[in-house]
Amino acid sequence: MIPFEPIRLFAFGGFNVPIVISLLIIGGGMLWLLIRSLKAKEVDRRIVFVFIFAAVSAPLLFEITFDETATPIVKGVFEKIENMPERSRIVIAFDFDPAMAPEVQPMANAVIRHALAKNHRLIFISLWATGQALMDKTISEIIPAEFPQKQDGIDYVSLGYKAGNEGVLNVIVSNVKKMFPTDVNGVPLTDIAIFNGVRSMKDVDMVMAVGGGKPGPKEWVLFVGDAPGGPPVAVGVAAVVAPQMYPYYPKQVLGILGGIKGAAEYESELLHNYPRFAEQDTPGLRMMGPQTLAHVVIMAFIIFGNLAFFIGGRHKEKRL
Amino acid sequence: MRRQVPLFITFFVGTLLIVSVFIPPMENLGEDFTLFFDIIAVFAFFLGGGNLLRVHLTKLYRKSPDWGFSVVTVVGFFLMLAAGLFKIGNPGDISASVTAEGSMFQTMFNNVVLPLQSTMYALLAFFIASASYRAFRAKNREATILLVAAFIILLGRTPFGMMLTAWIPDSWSVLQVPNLAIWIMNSPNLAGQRAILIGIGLGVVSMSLRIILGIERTYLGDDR
Amino acid sequence: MKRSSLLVLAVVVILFAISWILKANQLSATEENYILEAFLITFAAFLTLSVLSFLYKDNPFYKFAEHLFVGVSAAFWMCLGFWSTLVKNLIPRLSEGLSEFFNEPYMPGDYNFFFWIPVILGILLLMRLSKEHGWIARWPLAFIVGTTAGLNFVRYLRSDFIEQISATFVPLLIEWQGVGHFFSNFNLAIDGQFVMMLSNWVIFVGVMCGLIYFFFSKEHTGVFGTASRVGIWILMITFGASFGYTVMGRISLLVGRLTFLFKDWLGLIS
Amino acid sequence: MPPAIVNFIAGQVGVQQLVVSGTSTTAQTPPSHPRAAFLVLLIIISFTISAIAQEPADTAAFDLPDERPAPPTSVVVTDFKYDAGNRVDITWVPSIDDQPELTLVDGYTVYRSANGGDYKLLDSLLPGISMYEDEEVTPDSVYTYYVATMSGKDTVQSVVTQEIRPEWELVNFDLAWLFVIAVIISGSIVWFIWRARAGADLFVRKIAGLDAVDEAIGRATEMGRPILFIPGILDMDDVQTIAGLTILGRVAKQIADYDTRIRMPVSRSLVMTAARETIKASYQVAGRPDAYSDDMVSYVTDEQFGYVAAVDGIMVREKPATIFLLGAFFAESLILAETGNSIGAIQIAGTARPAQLPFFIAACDFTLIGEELFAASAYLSGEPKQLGSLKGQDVGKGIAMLAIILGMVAVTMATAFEIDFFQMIADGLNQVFSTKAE
Repeated sequence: MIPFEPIRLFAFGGFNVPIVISLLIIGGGMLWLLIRSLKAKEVDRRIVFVFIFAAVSAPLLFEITFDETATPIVKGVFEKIENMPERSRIVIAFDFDPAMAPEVQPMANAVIRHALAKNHRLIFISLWATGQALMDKTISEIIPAEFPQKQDGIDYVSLGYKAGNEGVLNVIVSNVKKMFPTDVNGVPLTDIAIFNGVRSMKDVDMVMAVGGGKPGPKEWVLFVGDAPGGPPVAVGVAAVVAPQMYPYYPKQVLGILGGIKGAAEYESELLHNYPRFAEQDTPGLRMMGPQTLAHVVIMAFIIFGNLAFFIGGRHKEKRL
Repeated sequence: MRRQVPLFITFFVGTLLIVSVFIPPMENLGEDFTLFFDIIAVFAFFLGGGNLLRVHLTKLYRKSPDWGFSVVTVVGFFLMLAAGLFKIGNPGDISASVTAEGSMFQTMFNNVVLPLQSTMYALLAFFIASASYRAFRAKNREATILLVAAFIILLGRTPFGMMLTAWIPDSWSVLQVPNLAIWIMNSPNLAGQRAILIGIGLGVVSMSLRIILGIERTYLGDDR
Repeated sequence: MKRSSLLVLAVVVILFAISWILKANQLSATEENYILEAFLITFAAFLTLSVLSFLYKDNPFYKFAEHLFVGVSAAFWMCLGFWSTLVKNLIPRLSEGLSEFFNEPYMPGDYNFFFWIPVILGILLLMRLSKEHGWIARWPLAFIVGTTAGLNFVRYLRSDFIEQISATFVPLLIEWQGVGHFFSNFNLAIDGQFVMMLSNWVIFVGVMCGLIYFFFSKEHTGVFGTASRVGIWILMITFGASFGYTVMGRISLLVGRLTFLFKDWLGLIS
Repeated sequence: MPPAIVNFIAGQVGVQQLVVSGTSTTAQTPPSHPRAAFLVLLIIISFTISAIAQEPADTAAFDLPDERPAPPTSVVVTDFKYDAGNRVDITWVPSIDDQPELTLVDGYTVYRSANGGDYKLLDSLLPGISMYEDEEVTPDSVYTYYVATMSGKDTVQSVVTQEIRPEWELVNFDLAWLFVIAVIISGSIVWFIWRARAGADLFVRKIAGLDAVDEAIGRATEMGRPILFIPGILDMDDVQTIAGLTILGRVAKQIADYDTRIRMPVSRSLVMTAARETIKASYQVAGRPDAYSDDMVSYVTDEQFGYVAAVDGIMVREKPATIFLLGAFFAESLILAETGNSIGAIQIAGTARPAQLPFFIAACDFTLIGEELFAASAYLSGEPKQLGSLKGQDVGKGIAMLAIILGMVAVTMATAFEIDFFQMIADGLNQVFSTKAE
């Protein structure tokens, strides 16, 4: 386990001057505002703006990232993959398009890395025509470079895209071959080692559905996970869709990776447990940098506002 | 004529559209009327565009303060209008989409409208911060509830939410901040949204009735 | 114009001109129209910064961006309305010759003559320009208001009233195996029986009290007043929660803009 | 005999004939004697019968490359009820070979013939599907259909359905409960309007935001600054815009009375026209038609953020003392409200978009929440008949609460104690308050 670090300073692999300076400026500014608030002085809105600007641009420029602690809803997914016996079969569904990719692609990447590091086997599938290209790209970018010993057909296989939306799920939940007689390269499923003993989706050990539209994670839960004998399903969704998925947790889904925050939590959990990924790009954590700092700034301002308000003798603010 | 005809038109059209929902042969009426609306709205562009030009040309003519900026509006307007109506630089012919990639219309959209649009939109990041600073103060019970709910959700979206409450045992897990945030979104938030929606449903029904029955007619000039 | 503002203007123009040159130089390796491309990116960056400058205060750069935005976007929507509504939907229904001219498939139909109604109403609307007959523009307005009232009456009744009511038919007892079982298994886990039941209680009571808050014709006093109070609290939780939940999305927008500035324009980050 | 079996037998016979010709010496020479011919026929028949008798249990046969799946059976076409005669439903029992364990069936194709013409392919469907909705029909034609099982490039057709002529119905009885609910709610609204007109005394509670309207207009008058009115960013086809304009009607009358300036930039041309009519009429009612000018209302642009940019500009340059934000708002709600707040204006906002209410609550002085926006013009008018409609709305809320209590009790009893009677009530209520028929 990497010991806990609140802020990882790894832009230049070590002590990083610009990060320290920018954080000192922001922190010092906050301190100054705290003292002002304790004197019951109000802050001009432009000062709020400056802090927001700094809080968003500093992490962007200097790659400041914050260590995330996985919340139970994300940890559920991580621990399932971690604790399954080796060589378990995991289905990864790519149900998204390039527009949604910035938010959900990091989740797919993190889960793929984790599963392969754990020596599980992966089955890729897409219900979106636009998903297949993203899937091919992901496979060709991650596997040969990071897991050169993994072989197509033995350790992973891509089934490609199939039209028919949730109808496809309805079929593969009882028979995969009927919908996908071959994999994406035209090899019959009967010749693919992963599918030995896999007749339907009920025979895989887990489904990780990544997406945000329809058909997508919700359909995987309803048509595959909820089918009698269906596999456990975990989902990764865009932030706007996450509230619609919450009602399924924890009864029907193992866990939910919601938006970039969910991706960041998973990445950080991965980094904690697998030092080998320390050099990997972690877009989730990277994109959470500005978010976290901005949220902290906003929360700090809410506290300042209340301090000023109470110390200032609860003066009437409203006109009229 | 001036008062009765409009009231009759409103009554007739409104009733017709409500009844049509229950009459299968008229089920497409709503769609057609929506299209009618769009067509009338295009005619209205003459009034709107004319007004926009009149305002800025008047400023120009009178040399009012900032008249120079009115030149920008007028020039931008005519450039874009010409690009769109004549499909200037469109890779296809007249049948190609007006927003075809590579056309002057789309290039201007991508490089003028789009950056302006997304930057205006991005101003929200600043305003949401200044609004939280000013508005979330525990002035009274209602404001305190608003503040606490917002704060829990905000905290739940940072690593600190989990860090602060990770010690809470699993049998009390609803009290861990991220779980609490989820619970708030799922339960009280949902209840509030529903109550608002049911009220809105009734409000719209009642207002539509008042309009159809001619009781509410301010929009037509309630010139009694 | 004052001398100082002229100076500012000159400095800004020079800075952006330099940026244009540098950008063009950078793009010349990969882009064919690199001078134009560089200009477009530089100009987009200029507009972005002009809008952001409004946060400090109103200034000529913001005014420029605003006026350009208004002019260009007004024409944008007018052209779109012309091509997608008139040319795509109206002309193919009314005139074969014109649809041929615009290369749109002619759509003959028995009821197409109804599509003269919006045309006539549209022309009546333009009568607004006449001083004497301007009152006739109220006819199309009456038509539009009637349409809106009629369409929304049923739409809102269904989706906002009926649907929300049936969604609130929630059981207040979940996995119920008696009082003894309930207390002996009591916990506060998020997937525990108690929390799940609590959720439904909150939804039920919350919707009830929320509705009571909206009652117009009864004084909010006594028990009714208490319920309406609870209703306001529920609404306040709703507003607070939605507010907090939205922050992340708004910050993302700014991240997007700053990424454009730092990456696409200045090339500071990769 | 269904075509399936015919095909099947034909296939088997082919196989048998091959075997016979390979093994029987008699078959090699043409039979010269009728008895010999009879013998050959007998052999063939007996082989065939034995083959058929063995067949059903022999699943290995399914792996043969030329194996053909069974077609769908019981193909039935029915008219869709309560439509304009533009939909029929075709249902079938999937091929017996369409089993989850088997891969023989690739799906189904649906074919249609209109008025006895050629059969045309309508659609290809996934395996396991047993229904197709044909919405491309008219009551003027007669149709027949068949469905085929697909297996590779091979298709096996079902029998052809009976002829059907789609029928249309005058009234959609599926929506009977919607109709009843609409009538009850409209009825109570109209009833209270009528009661109020007859002089019944109706109480209406205070709405804080609306009580402040007077003061807000007065303040602008005192300060000698204009009043800004924003009716949202949607067009006249949104009912919130109309609600905004009805409030404008009341507000403009007071503005005319106070002789204050009103400034109303709008983002839709139609809203501009309607707003001008509204303000003009209000000025007439106030007895000051001469003070009205078309310049009070101006069109900016349909573009959401272009409009916001311009309104923000107007706010900081003209510094209105009072701002009304009443209508349909989206993301711009907070941009407008924060800018308005920064110039120190009194802001009265209202919208029926729940997602934007939090921002108005945070940044404005008064906010009309959802239903209050629609009630506002009735409230401001102070006319009894308008106020009566608010009482009618309360009846609607009463109905909603009653239904929710009943539904809650029925569902609780039915799920926790499994009492059939309550299950029945729950099902009934779900039917009454269903939105299924779209």
